[in-house]
This record gives sequence, C-alpha cells and structure tokens, in this order.
Amino acid sequence: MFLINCPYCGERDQSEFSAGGEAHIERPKQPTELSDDQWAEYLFMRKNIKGVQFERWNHAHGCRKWFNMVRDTSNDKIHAVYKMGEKPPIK
Amino acid sequence: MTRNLRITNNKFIDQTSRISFKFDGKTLYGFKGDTLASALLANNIHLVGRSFKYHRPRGIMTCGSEEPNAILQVGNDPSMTEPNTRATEIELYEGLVASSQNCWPSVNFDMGAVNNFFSPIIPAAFYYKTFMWPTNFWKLYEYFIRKSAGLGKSPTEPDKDIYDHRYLHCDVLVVGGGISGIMAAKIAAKNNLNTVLIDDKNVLGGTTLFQQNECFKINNSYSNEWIKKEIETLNSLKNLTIKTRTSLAAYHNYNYLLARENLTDHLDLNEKKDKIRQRLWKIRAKKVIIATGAMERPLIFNNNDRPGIILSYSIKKYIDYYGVKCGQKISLFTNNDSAYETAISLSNSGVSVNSVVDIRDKTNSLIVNQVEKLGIKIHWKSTVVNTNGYKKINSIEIMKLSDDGTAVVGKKIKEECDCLGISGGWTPRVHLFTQAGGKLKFRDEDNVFLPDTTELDQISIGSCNGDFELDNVIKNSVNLTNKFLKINNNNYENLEIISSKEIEKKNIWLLPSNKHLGKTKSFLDFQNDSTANDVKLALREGFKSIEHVKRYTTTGMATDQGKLSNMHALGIIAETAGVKMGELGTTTFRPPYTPLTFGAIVGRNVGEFFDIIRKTPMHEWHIENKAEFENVGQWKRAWYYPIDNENMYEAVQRESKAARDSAGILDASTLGKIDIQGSDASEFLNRVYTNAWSKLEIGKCRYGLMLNEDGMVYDDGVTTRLSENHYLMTTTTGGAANVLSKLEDYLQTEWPELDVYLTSVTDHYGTISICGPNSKKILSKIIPDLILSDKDFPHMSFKNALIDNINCRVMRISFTGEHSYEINIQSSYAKSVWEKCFEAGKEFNITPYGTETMHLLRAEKGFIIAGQDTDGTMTPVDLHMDWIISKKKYDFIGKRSLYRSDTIREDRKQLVGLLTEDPNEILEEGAQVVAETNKQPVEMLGHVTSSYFSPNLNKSIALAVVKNGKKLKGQKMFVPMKNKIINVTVTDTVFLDKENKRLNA
Amino acid sequence: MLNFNTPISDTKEYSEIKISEVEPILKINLRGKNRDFITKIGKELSIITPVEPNTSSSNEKLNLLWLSPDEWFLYSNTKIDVKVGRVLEDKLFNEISKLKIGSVTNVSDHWIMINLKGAKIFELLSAGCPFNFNNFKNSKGAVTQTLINHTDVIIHNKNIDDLNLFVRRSFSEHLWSWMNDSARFI
Amino acid sequence: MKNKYSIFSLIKNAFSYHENWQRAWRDPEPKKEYDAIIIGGGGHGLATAYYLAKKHNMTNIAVVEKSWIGGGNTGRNTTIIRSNYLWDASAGLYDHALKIWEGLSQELNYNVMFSQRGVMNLAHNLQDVRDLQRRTHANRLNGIDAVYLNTKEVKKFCPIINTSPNIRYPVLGGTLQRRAGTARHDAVAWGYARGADDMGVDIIQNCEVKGIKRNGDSIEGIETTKGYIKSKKIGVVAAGHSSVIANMVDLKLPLESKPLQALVSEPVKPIIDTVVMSNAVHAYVSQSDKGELVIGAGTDAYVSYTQRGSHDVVEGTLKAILELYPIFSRMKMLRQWGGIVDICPDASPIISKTHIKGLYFNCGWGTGGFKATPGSGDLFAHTIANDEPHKLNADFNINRFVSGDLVDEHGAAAVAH
Repeated sequence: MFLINCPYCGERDQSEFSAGGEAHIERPKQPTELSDDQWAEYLFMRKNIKGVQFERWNHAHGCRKWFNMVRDTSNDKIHAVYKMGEKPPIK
Repeated sequence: MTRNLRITNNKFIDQTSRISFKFDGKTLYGFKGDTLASALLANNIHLVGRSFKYHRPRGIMTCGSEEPNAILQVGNDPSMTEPNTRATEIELYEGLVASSQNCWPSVNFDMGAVNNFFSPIIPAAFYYKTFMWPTNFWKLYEYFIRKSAGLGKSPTEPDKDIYDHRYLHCDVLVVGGGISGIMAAKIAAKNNLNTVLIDDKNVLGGTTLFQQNECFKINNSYSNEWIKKEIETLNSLKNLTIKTRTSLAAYHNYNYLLARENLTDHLDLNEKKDKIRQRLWKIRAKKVIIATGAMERPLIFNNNDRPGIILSYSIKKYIDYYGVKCGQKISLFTNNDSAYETAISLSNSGVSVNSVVDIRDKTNSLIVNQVEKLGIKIHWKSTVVNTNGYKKINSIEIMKLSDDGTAVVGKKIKEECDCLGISGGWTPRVHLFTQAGGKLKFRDEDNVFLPDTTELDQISIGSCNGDFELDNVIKNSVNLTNKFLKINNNNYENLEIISSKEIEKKNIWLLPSNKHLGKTKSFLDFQNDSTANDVKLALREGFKSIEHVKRYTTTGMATDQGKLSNMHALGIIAETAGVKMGELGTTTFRPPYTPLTFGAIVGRNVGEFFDIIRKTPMHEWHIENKAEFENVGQWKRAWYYPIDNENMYEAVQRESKAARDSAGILDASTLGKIDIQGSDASEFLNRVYTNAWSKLEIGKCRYGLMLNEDGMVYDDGVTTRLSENHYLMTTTTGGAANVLSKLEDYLQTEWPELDVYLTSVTDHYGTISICGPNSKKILSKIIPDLILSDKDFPHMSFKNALIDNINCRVMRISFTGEHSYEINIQSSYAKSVWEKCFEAGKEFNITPYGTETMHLLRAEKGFIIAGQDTDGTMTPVDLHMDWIISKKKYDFIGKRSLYRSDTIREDRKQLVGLLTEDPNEILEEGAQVVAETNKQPVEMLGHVTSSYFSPNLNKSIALAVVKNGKKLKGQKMFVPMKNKIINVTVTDTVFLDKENKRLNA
Repeated sequence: MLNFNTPISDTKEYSEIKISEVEPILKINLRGKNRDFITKIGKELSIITPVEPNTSSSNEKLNLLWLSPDEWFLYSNTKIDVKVGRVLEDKLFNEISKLKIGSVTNVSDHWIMINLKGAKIFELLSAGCPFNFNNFKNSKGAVTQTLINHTDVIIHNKNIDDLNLFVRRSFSEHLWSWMNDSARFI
Repeated sequence: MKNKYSIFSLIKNAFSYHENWQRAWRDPEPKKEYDAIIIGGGGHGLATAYYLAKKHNMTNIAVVEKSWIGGGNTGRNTTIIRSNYLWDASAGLYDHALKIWEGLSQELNYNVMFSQRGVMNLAHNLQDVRDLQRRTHANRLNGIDAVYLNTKEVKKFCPIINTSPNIRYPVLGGTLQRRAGTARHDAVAWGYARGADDMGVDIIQNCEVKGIKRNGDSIEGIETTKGYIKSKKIGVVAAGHSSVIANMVDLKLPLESKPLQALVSEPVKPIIDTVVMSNAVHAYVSQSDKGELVIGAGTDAYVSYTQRGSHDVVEGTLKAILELYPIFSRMKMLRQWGGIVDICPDASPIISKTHIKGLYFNCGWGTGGFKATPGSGDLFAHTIANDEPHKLNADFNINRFVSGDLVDEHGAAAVAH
C-alpha cells in the first residue's frame, strides 16, 4: 500500500486514492478536426512506461481533488506530486 | 509421561500445572509453557508425520516456524479443525487434540510408504514424463494423485472464531524481541520515539533467554541473566508498545507491514470462546528495524531425515528452555561451534553426549575447549555417511573426510544413539528485508546472504545482519540503531562482554558418502521429499535457473517455503554448475513469512460486514410490507411486494396493472442526484450530455444521455433547471458515484475555466415516484396548494412545494409513460410523506411497485435501462436516439467517436422490439436472435435484452439489439432455445401508447 | 405534521466509548474558489473560513470545516428550527450562489452525525481506518476525510476524546452496526 | 530426435540412477541471423516458435528471453482454461486453443496435466444472470459446451459453495463448461520449449532485447545483451513488457501494464474438484493437484512493473472467498505473488501485424492469456509465416482501436481470470 502525499491533505494511505492513468494527455480542443488515427491516439494509445511516469491520481476518499504524480513504475517509488495545471517538478 | 525425559530444575515451564492433550487418539500430558512439540518429545514421541511423496517416517526437527516435518491437524471439530499446524509453534493448552497427517491408516503403519519402494522410478518431476497413455486416462491418474497429495484436511463447516484488524502508526517498528531487538527498542523508546516491538514467541529474549554458559557473559553475568534485567526495564518505557505472540507476516512497500497477533490459540479450549482469535495489525512505520535473528541450517547427508535427527540448537532449546531431553544418548554432527554449546547444555543437564562429529580440522575456540574438558569425544574432519533406524534413529555411521572434502576415507565407525543433533551453520532471516524489496549480498567466508541495499527506511541488526557472536551482536546492533535513528547518546556504553569466537569455518553443501550418489537419499526439502540428487537431475536436464530447479524439483515450495532447504539447494546448484553463489542469486522470498489464516486477512469483513448495505429512507416500510429486495450495487431496493402467496411473476403482473389502471408508487431514492451550481452550469451540461441545454427554461426538466469518450452510452437521467445557474442532475442508481467522479475529473482537469460546482445530494433526498391516471388526484390531496393543470405544471417541469412546512421539489417526469410525479423531500421526512401518499391513495388502490415492475412498465414504452439494454457497445444511434444528439454543438464527451469508420456503419447492432408469434411465450433475456434456422453454425445477429409478459397489452414483449435492426422492422426472426425455436417478429421499440397520450391522462 | 425519522437515533456505551447519533442539525456544503467567496462566508457566518487543510473554525453555533481547497462543510452545534435553517440557507444561497461566487447546498439529510466520546474512541476507529490519528488526536478542531470500514466519513475533532463523525445517510446504519460490533472488542 | 518420455523410459533410467537423461533443451549462443525471432520465452512465445517450426517449416528461428523461460505470467497465473466467451471472435479463438489443449500432452510428449474438471461462473445479481444466460446461448450456438445452472445445480456441482439465500450477494445461478479446466503452467512452457528445441529452434535465455533495428519501415534485427542478431521478422510476445519493446520503435500500443496478484493456500486433501469463478464478488478458486487452493485476485488500477500489488486487493479477494466458502477461514495463505498483465481497453488481445514490415505483436492478454497459449501460438505463427492473419485472429488486429470495431469482453473479463 503506497503512502501518498496528497498535495492538499498530506500523507494518506493508498486506499483513499484512485489512479487515473497517464497524465498530460490533453483532451483535443477540436476533436472533430482529428483523423480517426489521431483520435484513437488520444483515446487508447499509451506510453505505458517502465520507469519514471507522469500520471493522474484522485484523492477520491479525501478532498476529491485530482493531482499529478511522478512515479517510477519499475519500483513504485513516488518522486513527486503536484497540482493539476502545475508544471512537473521533475523532467 | 516418561518422567526421565523431563529435567526438574527448569525456570520457564510451570511443572506444577499439568495439561492433558491428545495426540493420535492417545491422551498425553505436558505442562503450561510447553509447545506441542516439546510435550511430544517429553513423551518420547518423535515420529509425528509422513513425508509428502515417499511417506517416509518423519519426526520433530526444529523448535520454530521453519519446522518441515511436525505439521499436524489440530482440533477435530469440523468447523474448528486446522490443517498443517506446526507442533513447534502451538502452545500447549488443556483440551488440545492433534493428529498426524498424510498417512493411512496411521503414522506408524502407513500404506503410502510403498512409494518409498518405488522411489527409484519416481525422481523429481517424473510426472511430466508419464501418465500420458492412454490418451484420456489423465483424469483417472489425476484422481489418485490428488487423493494421495495434500497434507491435512480442510474444515468442512464455517469457522466459529472471530478475526479482527487494527491499524497502527508508529515512528519505529522493531521486529524480533531477541537481544538485538530489545536493545534497539529500548534505544528508540528512550529517545522519545513512538516505538513498537513485536515478537512471535510468548516471551521476549530470543535465544539469549536460555543462554547460560561460561563462554557468554555480559558485565560479569550470564547473558541470560543480563537479558532478563533488560526486559524488565522495557516495561517502564512509556513510548514502547510490546506485542508478543505477534508474527510479522508481510513487509510491503512504503513500510507497510502486516503482523498477526495470536490472542486465543494458547488458551484452554473453554476459554477461547467469544474472543478474537487472531488480529491482523496493519502497521505503517516511519522506520523499521529488523532483528529477526538467524535459523540453524541442517546438514545434507545420506538418510538425514530420520525421526530423532534434530537441529542442534533446537535440542539445546528443548533442554534449556523446556527442560526436555530429546534423547538419552545424543550424538552431534556439525560444521561450526554452535553444536558445542548444545553439548555443554546437555552435559550440564545430565544427558550423555556420545560424541561430536565435526567436519572441520581441530580447532581451539573457547567453547570447543570447554567441551573437550568435559571429556566428550570429538571426531574431527569427519562426516556422518549414513544413519539407521526406520521410525527412529538408532545409530550413525561415521567416516573421515578426504583433505578436499569431496570424498570419505578410512574405516567406517558405527555409533549407537537415539538422537542426532545436526548443525550446518546459520542462515540470517533476511526474508522480510527482501520482501520489502531489499537487495542481498553474499559473504563467502560463512556462506550467508546479507542485507545490502534498500529503498526503504529500514535496517537489519543482529544475526539477521550476519553478526553471530555475542559481542558483535551487541556492539553492532547498538551502533547501527543509533546511526539509523540519528541518536548520539549511547545507552549501552562500556559493556564488558565475554564471547567465544569461532576460529575455524568450513562448509560442504552435500556431504560425501561411501555409497554411489544415486543410491543415497540426502534430503534438502524434507517436507516435499526433494533430495540432492533431484537437484542434480534438474541441472542435467537443462534446468539451470534456480527458479527452474525450484519448480522442477519443488524444493522450497513446501509449507516452510524453503526456510531449511534454500541455502543448500543454492549451494549444490552453484557447486554442480561451477558458479559462485553470490552470482547465482536467490529465489524470491514472498509473503507471508509464515502461513497466515484467511480469517486473519479478512478480519471482520465476513457475514453481515462482507459488504456495505445501503438503505433508502423508506427501507423499514418495505420490510414491514414484505418486500423482496434486489441488490443494486450496494443498495437494497424493493424488488416486488408479494401479497399472500404470490410468486414474483404474479406480484409483478398485479403491480404493473395497478400502476397503469389507477396508481402506483415507487421508491426511487437510490437514483444519483447531483446539485450543479455556477455561472457555466449550462455550458457544462452541453459538454457532458449529447443534447443541448442552454435553452432549457427555468423550471423545466430534460432527459440527457451521457457517453464515454468512445461514443458508447454510459449513463442517463433527467436534469432539472432549478434556477438560472442551478441544476439538479439525476443519474442511474449504479452509475451515481462514477458519474460524479467523472464529471469532477473533467471539471478539474479538462475544463478548469468553467465556473461550476458539483455537490452530491443523493442521500439528502428521498424520492417518491407516483404514477398512473390517478396520480394527480393523489398529489393534490398531499399538496393542495399546488396547481396541477397541464398548463401550469406540464410534463417535464418542476415545482417547489411545501408539505407540512417542509420544502420539497416535485418533478413531473415519467419513466413509465404514465402521468406521474416525483417528490424529492429531505430524507428525514421521506418515509412520512411516503406513508401520506398511501393514505391519500388508499381510495385509488395505490399500489407499491418495485424495480421489477418498473422495468416492465418502461419496457412497454421502449425506454432503455443503461447497463441492461446497453452493454458498453451501444451508441445513441444504435438506440434510435439520434434525436438526442445535438447537431449544433461543436463537441461533447464522446462525440468524435460517433464518426469513426465502425461507429458510422449502418448495419451495427441496433435496439428493436420483438413480439413472439405465440403471445404467451416469454423470451429469455440473453437469448440470441438469428435469421436462419437450418444453418450450423448460424450467425448470431443479436440478443434479447429485456423481456416480460405485459399485463397491459396481454402479450409478451421484448427488447433486443439486432444487427441492422432498424431495417428489419416487420421481419420474421428466430430465437433458438436449447430444445425449441421461437418465432418472433421485429417491431418498433414502443409497445404501448405510441402517441404518449397517457402522459397527460 | 410529518414525522421525522433518522436511521439510528440511538446511544450506546462501551468501556470508555460512547457513541450516539446527534440529530437533527443543519448541514450545508459550500464551494467556491476565489477570495470573494472566502470573505463572504466569513462575513455572513461571523466565522473565520479555515483555509488551512484539515482544519476547522467554530463559533458558538456553527462549525466550518475545510474539505478541499474549494469546499467547506458547515454544521450547527445544536438542533436548528427548520424555518431558521431555511433563512440561513437562503441568505447564503442569495449571497453566494446567486452572485456567482460559489455554491451553497443543503446537505442536512445527506449526512448523519455520530458523536464519539471516550478514551478509547481512536482505538475503535483504528479497527477500520487507515488514517494516522497520532497527531490529529491532540489537535482540537482537526478535520479529516477518510474511510472507515470502506465507508467515506468526515471526522471533526471537537475536543479531547470527543469527536463528530459524518457518514452518508444510506451508509449510516451499516457503519453504526460495524462500530457497535467493533466496540465490543476494544 | 529427443528420447521419448514414458513410464518405460523412467524405469530404464532408474537403473542408471537417472544420470543419463537428455537435456530438455540446449543452451545455445545466438547465431548471427535467423529467419524469425520471437521476443519473449513465455508459453505464448515458445508455442509460437513450436508452431512456426512444426507447421510452417521455419526452423532457423530463435526465442530470446531476458530471464528464464516460463518465468513471467506463464509461471504466475492460476492456470484456468476455458472457452465460454461471449463474442464469436473470442469464442473462435479460445475454443481453437481448447481443442489443442485436449491433445497437447501427447503432441508434446510432455504431460501438461490438462485437467478438464469444469469451470463454473457464478451469477450474484439479476444483470449477472442476464449476462451469463446471454453467454450460454451464444456459446451453445457457437458449439461450445456451456450450460446454465440454477442455484441448486450449482450447489450440486460444487457442494462447498455457500448458496444460502441470506448471504449478501446470494448465488442466483451459474454457467458450467465441462471441457474447461486447468493445466500445469510450467509444463506448458517446458513442453513447448523441449518440442521446439527438438526441431532446431534456438532458445536463448538471459538475453535481453535492448533495441530494435529498422530500415525505414522494415525490421532488420535486434540488439541484445548477447549482441546484435539479424532477422527480417520479429514477433513480440512480451506480455507485460510489450509496451517497453514497442517504445523501442516509437510505437504506442493501447495497453496498460498492471499488477495482478494470486495466492495459494497450504496443501490439503481434495476439497474442491472444479474451478469456480465469480464476477460480482470477485473471487475464483481451484485446487491444484498438490492440494493447494489456487486463488486469483484482481488487478490494481495503476501501471506497475514491480510484480507486486497492493494488499487491499488480496484482502478483497479473500473476503469474497470466505463469503462463498466460509469453511476456508482457517485455511492459511502460503504464498502470494504478482505478475504484470498488459490490458487492452476492450479486454481482448492483439495478435496482429503492425505498420512496420516484419514486426508482429501478440499482446494485450490481460488477465486471461494462459488459456489461449496453444491457440495464440498457432495463430501468431500463422500470422508471422504468412504475413497475414488467420481468419481466427483477423478481428484481433491493432487497427480495431482506430475503427472502433472492438471485441468488448469486459463482461467476461471483469474479474481477473
């Protein structure tokens, strides 16, 4: 069970959170202008990185805020958390 | 009781309180403080089980959780019996009943032992090479294999015991209450750290507790006396919590640990009742100190598995702690100094030690000299090449080792004995360290894997960190703890320690014998019966990876999870393959450290607490009125209300008819309700629903369909505009939580510019739906001041109202096609209003209906239920709901997906109605629809999603999704059942009141 | 008159634990993002809006709990007459929601309030709650939202060994029986 | 040719103390070039190599495995085999596999212990009932032996299930496929490896792929820890690590790799002789020949390559087990572990060409790949050999995520199996 530092509420048990997949995949502003391929890229295609990944989490059973997390998927180590709209603190 | 096996001057066992217990049907006696194993040994019982494969007689071999042989069935009540329990871990209690496993008819005469005779043709993994002929006979072979496999027996009735969970947060968790753990816990607690110390035994102190030997002294006291004083001082530390009988089961990432506390297993049978049996502690520790000690290794030589062959240090514990002699004429066989401690203890207790067989060249350590002084014979540079005795060892055969240790030389000496203590050195218990992801390093000098690097805030101290000698254990434990906790003041300065030093080290993983290797049986994994030869066979056949060898030979996969066998297996692999052990690595240690009952893992989440039960404000009323309930998510919803002896069909027919003939009433409180406020509320709805919202007038309601981004229908419901910037959205019962979190997600991440706030009010309101031609009259009785004319209060509109001065919202919306109203009122008053509706509706025979009738009524009107008529593959177009897709809106969730090459196909599966040729024939939901009957295999065009007998139309009706369904209207199709084919006609989805006249009736 | 019904309306006592449902009090959910909103609430309620996470502020009548950076939970200390409550709710709604600076939603019946008193209440909670109460315990006014036995709750530390716990109404009976069952073993 | 395994060969070898057994497979160094390379030495990869050699005469091929063969999901799954899938495409694929399973031990001369003890899926709510009935009807019309059982029949088939109407989610019915069952996972990998090796396939262990060399839109070879190996055709069967390989050629796949956990109890005498799966209460259980209860837990919701999952998932699973089998409360968990499963959005696999010539992917099996092993290998071999899918895997192409023509098996796969 991870110990996740919610950027709003502080350290909490993983059971209070839900995972939301890869971060920084912005919903296209003009979906109708995309090809089927481009739309599929947004909808389904994922980097699924082994290593440092940027991803979305929600403090679902706490403040209900979404935030971003930098986590190494090869050892589950959380390097940083940051609020939605903020720039990642790590490259 | 065999008196002479028990010594009397023992401090740990209360020899005044005698306990009776049963083993294999025989009543025996032990004392308070005994384990089942020590009590059995005191009764001179060694043979307690049969091995897994060859059914060889096996005896108690250890005194702890690594015991491979003495695993017993405890208890004979079918609900309370427990298989595979280690005799070495069970504290004796009055009324204990235990029996041997895996033997028939008895452990003394076991028919399965015939396998031992066949052992030459059943080497490791033989089963992959045979049982393939005749082709279909595997089932039969397997039947017998299964019967002979397995160990104990599962209970056959539900457990009566209670289990529990507790979360615990601490600064420092110390695992292991031996000398290192005690010192570490004391340092931590004294320095104001919130500290927890756990140990799996019933007392703290570890092996030091019974180490009374001239060679091991601290500040001029015996080490056992010193540790006793230390333990006493712990009790006064206010920051320290001590948990004994608590075994660390799993060490997960982020210093999340699970520990099982045994609360009643040691109590007398009649004291166990109504107490929590085991508690699982879920511990979150800032820092973890592992002080789990080391395990003694066996030695691997021919016939090393006979009853009476016991690890040397266990013999010491049995004599020094339990006061039990494992034998009267004991021989010892070792490759290190620790067996000499045993020799001294035995000798001090008056047990004669035949000799010590030591594979090393003569050595002169303090403790060896002491043994020599006692006049005990030592066979230097020698090995045991064989043992004799079928059910109990009676002699050993000793030979000299060659200089390189690979062969034996000279004459064989036979030595009679009734017990052989063996010691192959020590293995640090690094299991927890590696469970937590720590990496190990190998120390060549004494062949041990030691903790190296870790990502977590943890250290290992004491012998689990490779310190085996008293002075090193103390000094290094203190230093490491201080450094780890960043503490400067040393609490253990100037200790004067006497500790015997081991000078000579030597190790041979597989000891040579005078026989051909193929003729010997040198066991590695005692429980699974895998031998050194098995490992060598695996290597010969190309199984090179240690994981392959483990799986091929099953070494290390028994209930002790290889605690005793792993190191030797690795050693033999490395030796045979010519690789260094450090490069070979180890197999993965997986949780739990010792087997953990399902009960403890689940805690009290059983029975009524298996899952949350959600209830509506009217729940009690439904119960009083004999409703049957349906589970919808976690909700209990009234399903139907049988009267007298009605079955579901009859009740639903009656309810459906009443709702259309006069008035029906439904508890709709479970629908999700989301309060939406903010200046961009309309724009927000435009984006989440397929249809347009900006022009919805205040006071009006609108049906909305919500899609996933993949264009498939996700949820639906009616949303009401309460004021300019204020809406109330309803969702499906099952979708409520997901819809709210999805909407929050879009607001927070994709559209943060929108000024919109969402608040769940699902539980705030009770929702009462009244439908039917008399619903208006009933409502007017409840809220007389409300003008209910179609002009003032038309379909799809809402009014604020007061019922007895309590605010409520009345929506005129309909899911049945009838004239109907939905009253939303604060939950505290909902039951009262519900009852008022009955009073008012009495004259109209108002009939409560449940979810089943609701489903039937809406099906008559062709309204879909998301999740039943859709399955995540249906677009609104597929549902004939093109009308709800705004053509003007630039975008909404899922819009783009509706224009992909597959979603614009015109022959997709589409929602249709089906009528059976025989109006009394009700289709089965889930039945498939086909166009042809004489083809095999036949193309399945779709399936029935909803099907009922409609009492209002007096015929069976069904909804289905069918390929190209829109174009098939009027066509004959077939629904093939197991025994017959049902003829159907494709129709429109609306069966009743196509003109919607009833809405305003 | 309509009858008032709550799912629990009971008090139970165990060794050093007393649990009881407290009813009926006013509860309002407040949401807003900007300064205007924060100062407005403070003014309307004569209470300081807590902006520090996991905290609350209280006056004689009301408690205002931080739930998230844009969400607060208001509840009254005592039973408030329906009419008086409505006046307060309307006032807030008119001053906040109508003026487009946030939202005001009555959630009085969405939540059930359970009061826990006694020296062992945190042991009771720890039987099903992963939250670390070590510091929370000692800080008066602390607030947390977490899970107890898989159920969402808001916990407000009123005083030493005295806290108010809010659980959604439809879940409340289940949590109540779980708490009673757990309390037997504390 | 390898020596045949049988009871006679066991007796014969007993006389020489089993010292003369042949190696099950060689341990070759990689050649400079192969006609095809399979990345991933799990069951699917080894089966692919086996069928390439056996049915398509491609024997100059290699399987490269970064660790030891069969050590990934092959050796970590709960070995359930069934074919009672909803959609025609899935039913076709899995039943193709099931038919091969039925003769696999003899075909490979390696006892994979395929045990047709039946798989039962339980329904706990009305929608479950509808879904399972729908599946049963579809199965019947597809020629798959599934029957629907009412609660009484469920109890009769597996008497230890708690079918009381008073439990939280009572058993309302179930489906049973009798031809379904379990097999010995390690033996499948080893049997295929031995068979493939016998036909000349090089199985190269401890050989990690570090890069893929391509020339424009064609594949040229792979960089490995054992050097560069040339090949014009590369089949990737790397399960949880599929995306890692795909990223080497800048290919994004519709996959997420998530932890899936499983556990076994201590062994006991036979107590449950079928496989029971439950969607709604999220538990499935069978008993191995050794006597251990084999219990599958669910996946976690986040991407992880650690082969570890969260404890809550294990707790949730055992909670469900005790709800359905309260007699197991005193049974003990002996061992738990995790695997990395690559999951497609529609819970169906990909067996497909890619836009890069000579690069093929077999992935996305999620929680249910083991059962497909022989069929998957056979069809993937066909796809690689002919550069064209077989009709049974045509629907499982990558392009379906663009067109929207998904094979949505969430109903069947909502519970990990």
